[in-house]
Amino acid sequence: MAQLNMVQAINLALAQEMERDDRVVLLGEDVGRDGGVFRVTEGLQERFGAERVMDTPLAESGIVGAAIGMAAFGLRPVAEIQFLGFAYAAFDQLATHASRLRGRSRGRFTCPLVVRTPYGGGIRAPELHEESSEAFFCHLPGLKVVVPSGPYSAKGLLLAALRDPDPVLFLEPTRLYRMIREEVPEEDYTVPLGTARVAREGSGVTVIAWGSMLERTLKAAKPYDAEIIDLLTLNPLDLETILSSVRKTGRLVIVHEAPLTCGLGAEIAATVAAEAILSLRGPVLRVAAPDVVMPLPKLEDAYLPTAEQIQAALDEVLKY
Amino acid sequence: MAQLNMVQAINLALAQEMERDDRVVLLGEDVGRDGGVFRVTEGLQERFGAERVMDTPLAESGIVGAAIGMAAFGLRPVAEIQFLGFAYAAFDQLATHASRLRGRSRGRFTCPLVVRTPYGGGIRAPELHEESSEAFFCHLPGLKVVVPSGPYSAKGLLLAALRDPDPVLFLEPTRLYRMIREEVPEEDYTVPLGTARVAREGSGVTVIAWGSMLERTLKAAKPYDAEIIDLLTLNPLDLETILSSVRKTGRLVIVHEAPLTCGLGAEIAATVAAEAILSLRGPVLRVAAPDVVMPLPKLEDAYLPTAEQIQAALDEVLKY
Amino acid sequence: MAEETLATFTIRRLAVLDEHGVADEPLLPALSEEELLRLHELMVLARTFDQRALALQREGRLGTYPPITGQEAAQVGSAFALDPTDRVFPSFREMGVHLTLGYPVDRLYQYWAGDERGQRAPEGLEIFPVCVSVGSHIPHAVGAAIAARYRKEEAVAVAYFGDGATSKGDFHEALNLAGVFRLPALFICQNNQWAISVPVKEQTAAVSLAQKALAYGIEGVQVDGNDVLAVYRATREALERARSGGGPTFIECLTYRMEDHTTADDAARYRPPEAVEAWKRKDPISRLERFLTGRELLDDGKIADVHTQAVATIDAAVKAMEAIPPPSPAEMFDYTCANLGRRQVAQRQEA
Amino acid sequence: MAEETLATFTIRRLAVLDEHGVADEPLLPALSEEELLRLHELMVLARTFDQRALALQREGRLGTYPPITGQEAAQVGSAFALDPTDRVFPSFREMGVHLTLGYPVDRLYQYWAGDERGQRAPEGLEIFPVCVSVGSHIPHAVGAAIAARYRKEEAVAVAYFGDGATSKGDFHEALNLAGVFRLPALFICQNNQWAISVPVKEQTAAVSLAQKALAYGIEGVQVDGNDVLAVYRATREALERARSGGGPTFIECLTYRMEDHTTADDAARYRPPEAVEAWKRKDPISRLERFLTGRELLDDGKIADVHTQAVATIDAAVKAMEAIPPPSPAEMFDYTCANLGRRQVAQRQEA
Ligand SMILES: Cc1ncc(C[n+]2csc(CCOP(=O)(O)OP(=O)(O)O)c2C)c(N)n1
Ligand SMILES: Cc1ncc(C[n+]2csc(CCOP(=O)(O)OP(=O)(O)O)c2C)c(N)n1
Ligand SMILES: [Mg+2]
Ligand SMILES: [Mg+2]
Repeated sequence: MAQLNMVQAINLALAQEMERDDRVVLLGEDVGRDGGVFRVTEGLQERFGAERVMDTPLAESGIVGAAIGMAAFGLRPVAEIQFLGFAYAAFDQLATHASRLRGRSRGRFTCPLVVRTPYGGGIRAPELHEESSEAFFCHLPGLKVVVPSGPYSAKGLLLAALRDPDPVLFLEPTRLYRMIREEVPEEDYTVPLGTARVAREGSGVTVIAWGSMLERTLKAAKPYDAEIIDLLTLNPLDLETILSSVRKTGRLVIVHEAPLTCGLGAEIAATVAAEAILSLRGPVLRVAAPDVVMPLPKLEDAYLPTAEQIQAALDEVLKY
Repeated sequence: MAQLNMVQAINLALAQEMERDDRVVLLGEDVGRDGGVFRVTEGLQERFGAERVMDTPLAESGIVGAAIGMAAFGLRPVAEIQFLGFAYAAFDQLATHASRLRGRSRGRFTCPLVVRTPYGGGIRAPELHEESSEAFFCHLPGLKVVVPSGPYSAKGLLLAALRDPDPVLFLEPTRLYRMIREEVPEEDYTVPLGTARVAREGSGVTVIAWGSMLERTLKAAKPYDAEIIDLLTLNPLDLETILSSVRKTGRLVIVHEAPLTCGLGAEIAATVAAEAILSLRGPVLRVAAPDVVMPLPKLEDAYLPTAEQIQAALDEVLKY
Repeated sequence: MAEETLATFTIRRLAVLDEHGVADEPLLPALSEEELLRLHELMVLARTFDQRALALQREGRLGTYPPITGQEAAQVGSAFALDPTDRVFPSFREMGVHLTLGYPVDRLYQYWAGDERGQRAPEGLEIFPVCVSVGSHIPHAVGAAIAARYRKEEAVAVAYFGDGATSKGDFHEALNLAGVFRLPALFICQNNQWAISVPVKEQTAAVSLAQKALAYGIEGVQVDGNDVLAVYRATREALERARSGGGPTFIECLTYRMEDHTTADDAARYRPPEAVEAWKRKDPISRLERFLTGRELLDDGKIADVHTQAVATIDAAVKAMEAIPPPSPAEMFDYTCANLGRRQVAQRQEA
Repeated sequence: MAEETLATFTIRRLAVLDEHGVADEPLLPALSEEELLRLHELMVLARTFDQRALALQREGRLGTYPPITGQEAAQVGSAFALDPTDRVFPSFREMGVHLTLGYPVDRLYQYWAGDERGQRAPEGLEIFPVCVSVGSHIPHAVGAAIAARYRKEEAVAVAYFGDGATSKGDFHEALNLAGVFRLPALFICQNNQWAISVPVKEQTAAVSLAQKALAYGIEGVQVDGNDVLAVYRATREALERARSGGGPTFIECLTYRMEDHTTADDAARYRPPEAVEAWKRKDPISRLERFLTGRELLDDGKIADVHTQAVATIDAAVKAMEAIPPPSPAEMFDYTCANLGRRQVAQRQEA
């Protein structure tokens, strides 16, 4: 088993699935010759040819729209959007079409499409390169949203996404691309969609995070008896894992790097407030970015949730 | 004072503000010669000319994008998107630009823009004509989101929006356009943005709704001792009104016609779970559409929250 | 140096029949007598479908409906040229295309009655669901063409849309992609000269829509959209080009929307009746009838038979449509995705 | 009837100086000697700014940076033609435009160091913030032109963007709107032939970008983008057209990106060094220098002075930029909106 970083793990998953299934075709800006701006698709065009790893014009809506047509007619396209901030231009295609094609055609056409995109902050990049607007996409019935938290889950989730019969938005936490190395099996394995992972067991408080914030949460929560849930799939939520942990601990903190208001943390907190309220001993706290636009690098650290903020929230809920 | 329906109230607000402020310019598909597909802008092109009531080509992103440029250079544009379902194509302009221009230019350019659009279900219309995806837009710091619940609030909120220094998404509940008549003063008045209205006082349970669901909620909750909050502004939330009511009643039901998961109800419930948990006597319930796409007319009634569902939720929370 | 000409472009216009139904013989497409008569039957069927839909809507038996009357030649003529394996991406105003391709008539009505099940194309017909969101379906044709080429299938991907759709970003991104990849795709614009109340002159400053093809380095042509033979001919040519690796074509069918935009619209608010009157004289069905009568393929009696047959077909379809039991709420869930989340499963049970 | 020509279009290409700096005299724009020398100074300043930025980035004193080297003629030549009241909508690779218009040099660096405050244009300069999201700013120019016309202001709205941006839907929607309303707007494309790793030949099948104007019924022209006098001349013409009610123009400046896409890119991965070498011979600065030397307006000594002056300006700007205290977290809130919500007020206090 090799020690891989997340870029390598994703590259491996793509390569192996392309080998296994010739319906898998990649498309996007700079995914071919350049191997992607983060090198995630490096070497794949050489290996599989320009028909399977297609460099496209600069047109996010067109890329996702074309991928929908490909998916409906027998391919398994993987569309790369260069950064999540540029997926806003493809929002209409995702909301109006990818997530609805099965319904609109009453099952005659389906859309087994994966849209991959780097997301999240902490990389000191220009505007729109550090968005973490996952919540927009979790409000689209018919679209799955997935976020790996390390190389192992990246490979397994991506293989699951590539085999899912419906569209999946696969968000890759850019800050983690090369930060973590893990054992990643060469063999075929999937991490099932819709299932969260208990990253650390504990009994005093439940903490839920995903992507790059999981890493930060794990560090910040070290001194606490916290059960830490790595969400992995943001939509549909793994309600069982969440609720049973909260029922056990009676306390909940959610950590995300998106702005607080209407972030995914809201849905998790609301679900708990509806279904596990009697187990709660204190407030459900969300540690999130403030309700402002993600700033440029000079203020990035002031924006992203810090270990101290996570600890302050833990201290607060543990008072009850 | 005249008895007006909401279409007339909005038309009146537009006409009066155009009279008062020659920076106000309308643009959109069919807003001019045709007076809008719902007749909301009827007569305005005749009265104010084609320079101030501009029929545009069919291009939602272009319309909102152009309106941003107009707003930055001294106008107060009102862009109509024909139905909220077609605003997805303008999502990038709203998310990337309208809501960020002040920040990106550090205050040098601002974006006093109103985007008006009919929204919501219950009108037996084709696909994408009955979306209620308000939550997407509430997760955009820098953009205000407003929903009137009747002719009076429609006029007052629209005048407030037209005078706001920042962009406002003004969602018009289509089902109510001609359903309710109310006294609407001829005089100038505003209903302030960011302030909810207690539509009915009560003490047993707080119920929060907006737009077309308010009407349904008021009817359904008649037999209950419910305090009913008409949210009016969806972003920023009037936390004070919400929290002080919940602190009083100890119970909360939220009603919206958008799909449950990641709807705006989640943010309200989460806020209460964080800030008023100790006042809560029971679960916070959300009555919402299921997590599926808004269906065509034949299944519309099976999708939208019903009076019975609202009552069932009230009965449920009142058990505690 | 200096100022020089970088490139020169020409946009062609094609017509076969004049307004009196007289043909430019060398341009007549190779169609048998049966095929010519079939074109006529299909156009009559399309109009009969349409006028019945308007009547049904007035009686509350259909929902909002966008009539096609006046556009039968553009729709029937183009669809008649297609192979059954070709992939069709309609907008919402191409019922003549559906009918020509053999889409079940009752299902078409079922859709316009507000029931998604009407949009499930039968196996053997590669027709995407009607797209109400103007222009956003055009990129799907690009993807379908990529898939066809990749899988070495003969199919051409054909997107239909209106003049208004040409202003949308998705039109642009799609045609540009199709040009870059030289795809087997066909973009058929029904320029009916109106997008609700906006006339095409206010939709774009270009003197034709066909010239928009130049932006993408692809073939573009304008045809008389009320001339079914010209439409057929241009479509065939484009299909042959596509199938032989010559890349995509943009066809502008210049026609006219004879009715209101939809049953929710009142065109009298924004366009003078005279404009419509002038276009009545260019009616695509009478034009073909004059041609066929001139060739003695048709006479008044036969025309009456065609109408009777169309009415019978439509009567039967309406009856069949109205016999379909309403959808169950579980339907909403069953086609959201293959594997519902837990919450959705619970919601489905409650629905 | 029959097949006829509907319309014929021509796309022009304009050049004034050849590669040796020899001018096509009748095409020389009316520029004084001072102005010609000023063009040279500005181009040298732009390059000096750029090369320093690359050095600063390597030292970690700037963030990711997109170099402009090779594109100075296209940027300086066009911006030099503008009035200060004109409204400029830059993409992210037009620092030569900023410098020509007199944007404070330290603020430009400040922005690329990751500080939004660098994007607040000083009063008197109507320059929108740099737009990283490719092409999405083009509609803003349309709106600015509408506002100018409505308010009877003389200003022309000028959007800058790259070849890649022409594939975006927003480019299309914007140019079409500008055409329909015949707006005082100018669309200046820096066709540097690359969009990161994608060459312009794979960006579109059109043989020129200029011809995309035909889709909108507006004027389109290609200019030698490494010829500052041609760019200036074409821009002047377009501005005059705009100001006199003649509507918008699309100008394609054919140039070349001499460096990596940004400091985060490695162009060696996808393009051969020979291509870059060939373009070195077309360097816009040496070309103008040859022209000015030929006219005895410049000599080696004066060129050295210009460089010394540019370096001094840049030195001072870097110093000034690095003396700016870092932004406070409250900044994030203060420019989100004028009236913060309660929650934001609380968050601001905690930040
Ligand atoms: C993206 C989008 N915007 C607006 C609408 C509302 N609308 C429906 S049809 C239409 C006009 C379409 O014009 P055109 O493309 O010419 O097609 P036609 O109706 O003439 O067939 C409009 C504006 C829509 N359905 N989709
Ligand atoms: C909408 C969008 N998609 C993708 C990107 C990532 N990206 C940044 S620059 C660039 C290429 C731009 O090419 P071009 O328009 O030719 O401008 P140039 O970089 O050559 O100046 C890409 C793909 C982006 N910034 N915005
Ligand atoms: Mg039309
Ligand atoms: Mg470029």
